Amino acid sequence: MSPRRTETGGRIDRLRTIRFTFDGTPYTGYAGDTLASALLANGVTLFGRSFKYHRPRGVLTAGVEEPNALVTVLRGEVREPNIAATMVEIYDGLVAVSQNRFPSLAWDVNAINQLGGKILSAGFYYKTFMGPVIGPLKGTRFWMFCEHFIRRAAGLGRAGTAADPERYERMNAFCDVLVVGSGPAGLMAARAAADQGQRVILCELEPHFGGSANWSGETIDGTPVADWAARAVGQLEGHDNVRLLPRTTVWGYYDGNTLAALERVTDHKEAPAKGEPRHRYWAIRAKSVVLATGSFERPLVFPGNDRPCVMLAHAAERYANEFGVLPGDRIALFTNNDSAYRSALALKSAGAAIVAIIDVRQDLSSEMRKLATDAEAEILSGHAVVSTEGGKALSGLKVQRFDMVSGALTGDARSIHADCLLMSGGWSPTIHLASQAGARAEWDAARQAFLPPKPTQKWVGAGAFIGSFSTAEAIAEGRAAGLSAAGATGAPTALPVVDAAPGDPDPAPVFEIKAKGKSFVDFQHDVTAEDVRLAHREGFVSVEHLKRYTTLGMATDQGKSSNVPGLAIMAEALGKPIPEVGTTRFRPPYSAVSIGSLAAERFGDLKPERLTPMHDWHIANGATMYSAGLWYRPMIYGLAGETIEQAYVREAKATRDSAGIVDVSTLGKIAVQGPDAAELLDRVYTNMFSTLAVGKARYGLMLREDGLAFDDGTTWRLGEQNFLMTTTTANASKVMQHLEYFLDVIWPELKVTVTSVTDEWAGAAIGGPKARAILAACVKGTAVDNVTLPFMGIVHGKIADVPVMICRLSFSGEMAFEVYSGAGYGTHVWEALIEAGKPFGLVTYGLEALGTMRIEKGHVTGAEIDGRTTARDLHLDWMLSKKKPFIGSAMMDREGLIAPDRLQLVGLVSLDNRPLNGGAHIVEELDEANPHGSIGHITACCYSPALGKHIALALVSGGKARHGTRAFVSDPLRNRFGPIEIVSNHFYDPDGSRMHG
Amino acid sequence: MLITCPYCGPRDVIEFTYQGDGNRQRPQPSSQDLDAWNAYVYDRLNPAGDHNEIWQHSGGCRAHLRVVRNTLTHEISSSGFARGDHKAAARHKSEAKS
Amino acid sequence: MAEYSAFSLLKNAFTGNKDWKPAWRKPDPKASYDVIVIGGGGHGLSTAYYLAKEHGITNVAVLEKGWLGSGNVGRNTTAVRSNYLLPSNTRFYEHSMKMWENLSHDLNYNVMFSQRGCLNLAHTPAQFDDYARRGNAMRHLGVDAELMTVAEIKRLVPALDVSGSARFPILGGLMQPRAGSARHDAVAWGYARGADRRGVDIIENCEVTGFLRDGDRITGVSTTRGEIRAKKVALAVAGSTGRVMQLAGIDKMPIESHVLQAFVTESLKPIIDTILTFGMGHFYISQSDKGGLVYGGDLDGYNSYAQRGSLPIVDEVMSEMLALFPGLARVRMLRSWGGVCDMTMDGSPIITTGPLPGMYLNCGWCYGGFKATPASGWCFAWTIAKDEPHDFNAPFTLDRFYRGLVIDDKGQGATPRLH
Amino acid sequence: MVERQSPLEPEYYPGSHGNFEHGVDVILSETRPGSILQLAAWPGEEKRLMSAIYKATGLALPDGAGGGVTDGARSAFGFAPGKFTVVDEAEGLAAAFSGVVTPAIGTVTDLSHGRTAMRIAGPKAEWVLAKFFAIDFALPAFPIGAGRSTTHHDVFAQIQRTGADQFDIYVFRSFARSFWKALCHASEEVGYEVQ
Repeated sequence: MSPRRTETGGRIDRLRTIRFTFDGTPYTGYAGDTLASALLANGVTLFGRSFKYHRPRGVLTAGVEEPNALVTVLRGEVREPNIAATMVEIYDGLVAVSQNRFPSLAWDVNAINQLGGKILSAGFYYKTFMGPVIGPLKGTRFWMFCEHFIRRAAGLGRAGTAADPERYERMNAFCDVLVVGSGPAGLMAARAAADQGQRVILCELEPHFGGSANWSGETIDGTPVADWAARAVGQLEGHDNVRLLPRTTVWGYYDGNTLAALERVTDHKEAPAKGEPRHRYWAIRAKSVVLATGSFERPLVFPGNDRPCVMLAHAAERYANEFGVLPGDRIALFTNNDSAYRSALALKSAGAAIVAIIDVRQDLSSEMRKLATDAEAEILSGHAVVSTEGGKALSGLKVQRFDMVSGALTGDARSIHADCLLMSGGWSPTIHLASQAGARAEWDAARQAFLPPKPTQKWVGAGAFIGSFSTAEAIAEGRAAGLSAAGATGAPTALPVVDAAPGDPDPAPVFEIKAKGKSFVDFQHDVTAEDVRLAHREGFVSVEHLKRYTTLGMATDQGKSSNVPGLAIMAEALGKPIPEVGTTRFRPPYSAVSIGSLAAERFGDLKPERLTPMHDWHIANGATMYSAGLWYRPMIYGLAGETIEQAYVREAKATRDSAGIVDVSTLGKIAVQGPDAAELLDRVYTNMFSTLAVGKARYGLMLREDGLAFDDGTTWRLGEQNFLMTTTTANASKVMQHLEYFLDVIWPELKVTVTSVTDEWAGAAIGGPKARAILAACVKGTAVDNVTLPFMGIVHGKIADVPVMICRLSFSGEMAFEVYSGAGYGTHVWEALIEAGKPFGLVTYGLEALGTMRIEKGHVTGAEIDGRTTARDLHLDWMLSKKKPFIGSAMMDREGLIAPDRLQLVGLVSLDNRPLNGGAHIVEELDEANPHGSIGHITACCYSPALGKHIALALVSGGKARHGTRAFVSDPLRNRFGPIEIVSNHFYDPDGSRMHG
Repeated sequence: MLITCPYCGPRDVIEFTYQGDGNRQRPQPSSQDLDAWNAYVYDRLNPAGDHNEIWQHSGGCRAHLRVVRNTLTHEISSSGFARGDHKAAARHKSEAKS
Repeated sequence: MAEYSAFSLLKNAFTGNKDWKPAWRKPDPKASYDVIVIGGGGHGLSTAYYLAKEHGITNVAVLEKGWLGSGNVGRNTTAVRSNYLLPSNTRFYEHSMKMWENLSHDLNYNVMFSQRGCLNLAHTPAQFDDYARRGNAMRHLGVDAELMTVAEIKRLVPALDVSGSARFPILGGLMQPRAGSARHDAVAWGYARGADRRGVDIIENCEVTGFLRDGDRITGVSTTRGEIRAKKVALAVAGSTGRVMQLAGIDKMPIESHVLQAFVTESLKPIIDTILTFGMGHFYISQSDKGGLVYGGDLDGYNSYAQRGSLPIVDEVMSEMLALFPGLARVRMLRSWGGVCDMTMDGSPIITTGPLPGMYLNCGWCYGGFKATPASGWCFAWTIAKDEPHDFNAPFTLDRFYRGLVIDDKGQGATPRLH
Repeated sequence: MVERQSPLEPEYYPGSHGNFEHGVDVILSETRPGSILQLAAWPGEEKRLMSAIYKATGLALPDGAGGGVTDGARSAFGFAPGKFTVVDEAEGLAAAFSGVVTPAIGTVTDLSHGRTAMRIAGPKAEWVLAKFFAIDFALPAFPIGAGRSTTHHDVFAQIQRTGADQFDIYVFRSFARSFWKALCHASEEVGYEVQ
């Protein structure tokens, strides 16, 4: 049997043996064990190494605040580093390994850092590693050389790179009362609120509800408190209006009483069920909250307090009572308060020998003396521990007489033989969530602890959380808090009677024993009492400076047990009371949260895919897709063996020679309807729309309020009060919001509805010399000749029995038409057009060919309307109506927006017949070695099949005046330099004869 | 943070888009007072305390709300439809007709 | 005061570290100074340092309302880079970069500036062109920039998902090799120590409650530690600019105060050796020397002075993080915090004389102020000493918005939450 | 009559999926209504629009934000101030409103193709939907017939409760396949059947 397992006791299931490994060694434990309890039961004392000095460390706590016993849990290739062994429930096949050690936990070469202790004091990095001021190691070189080794030595566990195969999920929850913590206070609160008919959620971060009831050994109404708690949980389970969430850490208290919680759904299982998430992230909107989060026991600061087998007193009590594990055979306790006496008695009852209770207080109550006697422990009152002995386990300790007021140690040191030392430095209420909720904690001199502030959001506190450390108080306050959170005032009722060990909740104000040797305040980060005093000497005296200079409280445990001792030592150095040093404001998360859980359902699915109605057709017909925002659009329909350039050149050329068709369903489409629709359009577009005839379309330009170009597109007048606005794909939602803002906030008097109908319509643009003939071959119910369907005209008809709307407009510069049909008919119409086009050599084309043809035409897109250009810069000033004000009209003529040296749209022709690159710059004089003197840049480029040249659009300073001049493309990033000619952006068919027909 | 939409009820802030300072006054569309336009486009009240601001319930009913929210505590003391601001509506109306 | 060096560390180790002196004095305020700098953050402290060092103006007080460095200098994600698009920004930030490269020596304080590079990932051809434009713009101003291929990126950051099956596959990236990160607190402390050694009074827990005026002219400040007069009063209170300007009677500025959150994971063995940004969202990440992944994303998106973040941004940032690094799902976020940013209407800062006589204004750092710390202080000190801007900060005026001379690197217009 | 193409089709797998061995707790389906209309009233004209809806469909909308009603074949609910979604199994509902909703009352916008309707029904319907949307699906907060406008990141959704444990979800057609996949994925945990 395991060397430290008791014969009976605990809530482990001794009939179910669990097999696991730690650092490759197989062990067994029982169902219900944590990794820490199971390893302790197996006699393991060495759990980890500290961050800086790599000192050997055991397990300090039994819970979430554990700073020392951090492990990596492996599931195949998938690694989970930095998990407290106290929070890992063992399961068959669990593989855990220690971390931050080389080559092994027992023999760690970096333990040599301990020898440099005095040099590696707080802040030492800031004072050295700067290197020489001259020579090859000047600047940052020497530091970066040193840093390379520092980085490798630092760091705790190793993260994996294999993608986590498990899933994470979010759950949005709403409740009347959220109860955080399920100790006696939380259970009472949940029951009181549930009895009022409230929707209640009860969260408990441990696997079992009950909190201290699981291990305190007290009785309530004559039954063991653990049984009382189990019964209370059973009653709650019977309520429909109560949700019980075990293994659920409430880690964030956000605005509007929104709380974030992490439920560890399957970490304790060998494998999840089908579809079961590993972690569930609860976003809980609670009308009110009961905080019953308990408190943390604090360590005492004395030399050697970090040695393995030095543990918090209540942790040992938990291991004994909850897990049937004794952390030692010969146990000594060191305390400044009464709670350790109960722990002593519990350990005695569980079978350990209590060799001594060392209490810094000279005067002890008769109750405490009686408890010590019951535990058969020697009392050393007015004493303190001044050192500990041993290596990877404790072998003994030394004590001296101690004067609590002066801190003086006197008399000879006496050795005590013990294999476990328990310490209790008083208790700190777990006020993190209350602090996150927005207020500052208040110091209570009697409790020597920070108590929660007055609520700034809707919460009430109960039990140890508000400094009421007894179970009787917790029960009374819990019930009251539950009622108050429910907005009820319950009738007075008889509360359960608690039989508990006596004890004064107030500790002696002793935090540190000053003796020779390293006394640790922050165990994981190896911050010693001397480091705190060094920070004081160097002026880092405010609590935040203390934290930042020494790294106190910055480790994975976030200083849950070390913050108050650290502050106390600083306060003493300053000669000021603790609250004047300051109080740390806690921020989320309360304890570390898996990033997977926060990404939740978006892990592996960051953004939805937006698909056009013809998407599947494109895929089936060889399109290479291109991601455009959330949309997917065909880039090319490549033939076997074609390069991208060959494909788009072929597609563009075929379009200009015969006809091409492209999916334009992604264009933003907004229905603008109502009596004032035309008025609205006149105000938002720079040009006039009220004059547009029904059945006609017009190209429009919008500016932002600041006078810069915003978006462009055609708008179709389908009826007197009914317009269909199109926007660019990228700006569709921005334009929609823009219109809604003006209608709702600025011009509420306008009777206009705007509705996104992007998804209602499938759009196919068909262009080229044969386009009209193709339409004529398949459109029924309307003619498509020049009279019936002139440039910018709209007709309604049918294609393959489906109603369509056709507008004759052109982006490619060819005779072209946009054919719109209901999205559900999109593929049907598309296929009919393809079929009709077969005799005419119709090709499908993608964005690359579309881009090529628009460059040839000199049309602008988002690359030119980039938020920094004006209508004039883009030669669209002909669209700026002088007859009416419009959005941006008052601001567009400010000095900076009309300066002659602004970047203006031009065309470029490559003179060396080599391809140009997007993002290349333009210079007047070429200097390849030392590029300088940029006068602009290329926004879009292509090989133009129509011109037989490499061309580009560019924004060039004072560009219009440079037409016909030569310059150079300067692209040092891609080492592409060469001559170009600056020309008009209208390369192809500048008078538009092709599209006008 | 929860914002109470007068139509949809209290909703998570994730459903809303912030549109900033609700005190800004847009000049009359035909105004040539560049200072007034500059003030409207660029200058913002930025108080530490209660702030009158415009939010759009873009992930819900898409209405714009006028919300008074404390920038130190994020507490919201009032919210209502932005278009309920009838004075502003009347002013623009009269101009639209002139 | 003793020089910091390996030797002094060793010497002090032998005397039990008893002889270290405070890094800066804790003086009481004098009745008057030549210059008062309001704001004991990075920019205020560096301003004071360069006033003393470059201009010989040492009768200077830095007033800090809380503890030194309690603002954004200690709340940022420590990136230092000069990879801007527009020349006004690039020139200024490159000046800063050059100062960073020698800052530890200049201050005799190791600010741990490590030039591990900054890589902007591109996910679409259009974005790649944008980065090429930016990188070429930098190269034409003598700033380092390189395009990286996917294979090179994979070699640099093996943990990154570079597969074509990613929702937004990585097509390449723009790297500035000289960019890097530094130890943020050390920058504040190093400047404080340097300024203090040159005679500057650094006065903590001294909140400005009003301005002393002679007509329009600012002649000093009233504070929680009494009235203090000065010939010149300089504001370097980014994050609180709205509040302090209100004390001077100016309640409208082209600035909104927004919260930006930052996050750090538990300490890990080295896994990311550069600064990385995601192109299809708003996410950036690096790894500190201690091993924590330091990362952040977009603004919370509404006015706030609260230094507390909202949940949706937390979720968004983590989602984007895992889109790049699906292996980090089991790594845990340890800490989050918020800083209050002055968001201007074009995303660029303001360093200028005025707007009132006797006043000098340094603000509007959006969320890029940390990297500017040396150049901001250097330029502001110049502006204060000479009553005119240096060429580097001449474009960063207050009236540029009204004149149509915005410096809008993102092209978002007057929408501060989008910069 | 040409049949409309469903955007879900390549991802629509009738049958039981996920953890169904332990029971099927939700049923997912695409309802494919013939008509989906959006009706908007000018301020002050809401009542007249509601009676127009009654006249055209026989559906009597209750007062109040988000109020709605369904008779199985036809459904209507408010989703924004003065705005209503009206759905009919049959095509051509828009025609029924022409002349009924005059320009003096408001506007009618046909979204029959632009929105895709999915139904989730079963004892775990609330649980699955709560994975996506930050709204309270509990019956007292979200009564039968009522409608809600909400969003899951980029996917805007209108949701109507059409039964004690049944919800109809309307999303933009272009997002429908992505959302459907996510909905199926989220339903695996409870076991689901596609009908």
